[in-house]
Amino acid sequence: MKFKARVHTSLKKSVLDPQGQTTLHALETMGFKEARSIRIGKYFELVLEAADRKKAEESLHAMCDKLLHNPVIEEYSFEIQEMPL
Amino acid sequence: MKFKARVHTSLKKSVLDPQGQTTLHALETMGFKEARSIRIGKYFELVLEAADRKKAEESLHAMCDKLLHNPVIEEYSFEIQEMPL
Amino acid sequence: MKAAVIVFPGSNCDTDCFHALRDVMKVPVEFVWHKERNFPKVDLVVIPGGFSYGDYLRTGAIARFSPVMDAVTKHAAGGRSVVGICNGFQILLEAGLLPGAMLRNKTLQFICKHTWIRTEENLTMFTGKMEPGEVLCVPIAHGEGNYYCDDDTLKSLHDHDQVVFRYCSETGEVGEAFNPNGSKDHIAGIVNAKKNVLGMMPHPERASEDLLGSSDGRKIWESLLNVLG
Amino acid sequence: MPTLSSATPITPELIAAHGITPQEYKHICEILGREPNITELGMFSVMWSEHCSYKNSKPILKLFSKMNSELPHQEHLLVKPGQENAGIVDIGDGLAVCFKIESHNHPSAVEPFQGAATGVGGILRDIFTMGARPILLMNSLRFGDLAQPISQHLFRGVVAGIAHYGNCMGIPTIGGDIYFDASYEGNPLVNAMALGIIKKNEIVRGAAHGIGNPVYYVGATTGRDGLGGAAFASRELTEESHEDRPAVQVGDPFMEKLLMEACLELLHTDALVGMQDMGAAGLTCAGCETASRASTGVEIDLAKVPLRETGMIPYEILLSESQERMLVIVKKGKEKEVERIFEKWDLHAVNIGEVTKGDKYRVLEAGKIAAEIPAKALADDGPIYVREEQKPAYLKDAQKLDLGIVKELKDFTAVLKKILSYPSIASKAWVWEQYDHMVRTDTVFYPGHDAALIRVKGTQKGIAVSTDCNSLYVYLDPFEGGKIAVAEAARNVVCSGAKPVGVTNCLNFGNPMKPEIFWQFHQAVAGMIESCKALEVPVTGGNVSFYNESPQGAIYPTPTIGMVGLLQNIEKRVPSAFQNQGDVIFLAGETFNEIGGSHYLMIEHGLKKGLPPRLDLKREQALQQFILAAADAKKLSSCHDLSEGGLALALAECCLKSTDDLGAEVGDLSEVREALRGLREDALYFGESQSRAVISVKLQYRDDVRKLAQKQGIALYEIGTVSGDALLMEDRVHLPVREMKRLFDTTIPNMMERSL
Ligand SMILES: Nc1ncnc2c1ncn2[C@@H]1O[C@H](COP(=O)(O)OP(=O)(O)O)[C@@H](O)[C@H]1O
Ligand SMILES: [Mg+2]
Repeated sequence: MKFKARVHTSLKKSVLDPQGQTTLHALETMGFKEARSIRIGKYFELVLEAADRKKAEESLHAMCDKLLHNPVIEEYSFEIQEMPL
Repeated sequence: MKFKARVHTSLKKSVLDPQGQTTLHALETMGFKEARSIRIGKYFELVLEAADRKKAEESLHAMCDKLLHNPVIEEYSFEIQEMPL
Repeated sequence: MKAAVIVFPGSNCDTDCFHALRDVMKVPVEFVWHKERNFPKVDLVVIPGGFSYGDYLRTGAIARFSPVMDAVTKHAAGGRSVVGICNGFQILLEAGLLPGAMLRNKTLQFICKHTWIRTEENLTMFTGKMEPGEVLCVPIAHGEGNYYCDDDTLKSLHDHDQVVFRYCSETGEVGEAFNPNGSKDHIAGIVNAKKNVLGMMPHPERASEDLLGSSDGRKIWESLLNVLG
Repeated sequence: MPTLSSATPITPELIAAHGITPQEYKHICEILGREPNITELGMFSVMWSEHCSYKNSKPILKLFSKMNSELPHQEHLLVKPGQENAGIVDIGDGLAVCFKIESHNHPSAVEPFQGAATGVGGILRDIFTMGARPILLMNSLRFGDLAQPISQHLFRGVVAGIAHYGNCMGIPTIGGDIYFDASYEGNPLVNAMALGIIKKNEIVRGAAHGIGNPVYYVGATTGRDGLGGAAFASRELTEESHEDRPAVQVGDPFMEKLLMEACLELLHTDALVGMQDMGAAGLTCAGCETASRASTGVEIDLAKVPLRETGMIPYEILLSESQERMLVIVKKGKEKEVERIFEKWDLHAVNIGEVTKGDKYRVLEAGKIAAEIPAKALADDGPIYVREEQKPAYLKDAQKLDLGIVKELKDFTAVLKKILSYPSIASKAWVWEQYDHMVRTDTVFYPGHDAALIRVKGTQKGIAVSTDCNSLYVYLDPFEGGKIAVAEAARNVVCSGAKPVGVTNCLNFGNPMKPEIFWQFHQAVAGMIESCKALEVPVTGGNVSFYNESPQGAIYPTPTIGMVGLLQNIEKRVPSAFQNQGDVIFLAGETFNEIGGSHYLMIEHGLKKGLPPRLDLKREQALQQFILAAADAKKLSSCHDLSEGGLALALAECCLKSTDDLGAEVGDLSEVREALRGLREDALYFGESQSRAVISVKLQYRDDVRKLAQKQGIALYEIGTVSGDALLMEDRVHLPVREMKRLFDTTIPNMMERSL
């Protein structure tokens, strides 16, 4: 079966996000006074093959732990969806 | 009212994603043969103030159009959620 | 010829461009801070390389909203010349003064080294001093110089002789092996349709003195001097 | 760390958890005349940590100052070690150079990218804090065996992190040194060096002079990053270190670029009194050091400090090691001028306090006193320990090398090929192509030369820099190894035609509480001093990094040297590689039967043993004098020193780094061979005898150069000519330059391609 996953990684709450800060400041300067905060992370769209949903999830956790996110400063989450054949 | 938005930007289908390709290749080398494709984009967690949901959405579209995404190569989408007081 | 070098927060080739113009080419030049809405009338505006706004979000994405960019746009609309180098090129793309966009280098790494570029079009004010097909040795230093545009845009660039520089071998051969960043059609520099705005990834200001290993970049300044006096 | 509040009572456990001994605690009580509160305890613990107080190294470091004071030309050393954030040396024409090297080993082990990036950020702040504009960066790196995935991961991350920070700042990273060795597994070394240029009369002090002058906080907001980082750097890496992870700091080079430009712009006002970066121990350190240097007091109010996180208590604010922050002391009445400059650069400058009468560092929290400590006591009166020393037992066996069992191999071409593709030797272009090494348009010699060379615009001068340390030598013989580290770094600089003017050093060692480690430390420093004295180069400053140990044991002792040289006329620079077909090749210096501690012995025979080569400082001095004289007379086409890999590798490098793939024909080494009876062939080709260089000269200068050598009493052997497109050495080595290049250039990229 094929699954489509959307993985998000973002900096842990306590970790400084210079990029987010600078972007927020830019939005403010451009007149978007309504923006209160921004944190910027990565977004992965993955397609993977797995026997079932559980296997797919296991596999994703492993990928995230080993490669897609940096556990020292980031956290991750994902949503998974079976793909129509 | 405060809203929390999750904005995703990703490269258009027609645009080659060197980072995604390299990541896929790395996953394969690491033994994750089940991964079929990866596209990498950005993920923004935004908090913004707006009179109502509609205003918040308008405001987000404007931010995305003007700054957060580059329409030449990227597309964007967002989900929005009212924040409890 | 009189020149201005725009300084954004995070620009870091501003003083290099200033030095190449003033001390090497003896061109009167001044810095213009990005918050200025106007600048004195000059013939050439240089948007230098660096990491404006830290390259955060996307290269050039935030700088293009600086107040000075309106004046740059007006300057360009008046037919006067603009050169965007590296981050300057990226800013011009984000501002829509040149077509296309930048992606990360195919190696995913920052690359700093000398490259060879071939003059594809010598009928511009930036390249008049070069022979057609002349090969120049000019360094690059960027993490996102992988130029992208869609196929229609590419065709139009070619149809209107807007592709000015392409990466090549020392002998002028163009091909994958000589393209450091994966740019579309090996593009290293383009001009706008009116041919008064040049964007290029290689740094001519780093190749303006023999002491630094190459002075091929001078040809761009000399071409401009030739036209603008 | 358990959750703390300002009311947490002080218990013996808490004191111990802060790394403070009962005796030290007693001393603290005496200083205060009472018991400290938790905030004060935290402040003492970071200021009295090894990292900030040098409590275990001070008695040894004093030897540098003593040596300095015995050198001629004292007047050139404008800022001495221990005085300020970085040392300063006069280079004439009203200019001076300000430079320093610092380690970020432990943070890089935990998070290589950010650890290395913030290391670069920190060393740059030390330079512009002095009012100098940074003009170059160098880095000295050590990793475990590069075949190990973990080493690749660290290597990749560290290099990318250095590139990220330096490139964004627009300061060229122009060189450094990298070795891979199993002793660094689990404990990589990341030493970053920066050099800035300054007008002699514009030096800024990190001192809070002038009672009533306001104290400004500028730059990034304060978060909980790096809490206890100074203490962190002062412990061994254990499995639990990974638990320290929330302490990781993220660097913001863009913020630092703004800070740097703003601070340097401040120099040109008359509003500036003093500046101090907030690095290790953050606001605690900056406050007490500025007060201590000026013999004043400083009072700040934490309520005014811009915070990034909510609920931070004084303890956390004072100990935070958030990056990209500065403390600026301003002339009273000039506040507007200062604020205007910071505003221009979109920086938030906050008046958080003032310089006060007396000698106290007083910290208020919304009007209430949160801490009050005599500034000098906190900054300078930390405990000092004279540690026990003992010659390590391993030396006896390690130094023993029976040359009889080292078989001489037949095929030297194969040996050379193996050496060329050994990661520590092979080209590091994979690294320095990721660094912007050209920005500022001053770089004249790119990485890959013996020393990197920068011109100084507006003058004829050039500044040459090299970092170096062969730690295997230091391991096998700390004294001789320390001597060689300095001499070799100086030789590198001299080969480019520049005269050494100052040394900075980063002393990376294991746990100083172990008498064997402390012995290594003392010996190495003593050796360094021998060389500095003989070569007449002052030590301008440096940094000590102890506790570089992993569960497998201590790293090789690594006293990294950052050598700075001055070239009065850049036109007299000498490149490392061959320049012209037909040039005569000379070997300068004597070759001995020295293969102990050599890379040849390690790579070919798998032995890390023996006594490293002996360094005769008289000979070294003479060689350096000779090279400088020949360079000054413009007689040299190229000059390259001999180090790892010996004569064969030096010649190979002269060929493969030449622009046109120049070869060399070295037909007859018998003159060298005959100079020492019983010289082994492998020692002749691959031995690492000191005080040698390969030079090439135009035919017409052959006799001039001979005369110059004679004058210095240097043995000079004509060994061949630059010719063809292969390296030929008698009938033993035959390698096309292209083939050498392939091996040299592809080793590291190939190894790194396999990982992400
Ligand atoms: N190995 C050394 N040799 C000479 N001076 C040293 C050495 N280590 C530290 N120092 C000097 O001690 C002083 C304090 O250094 P350090 O605490 O690293 O400064 P900072 O607080 O800026 O990090 C500096 O002047 C430094 O040059
Ligand atoms: Mg400091």
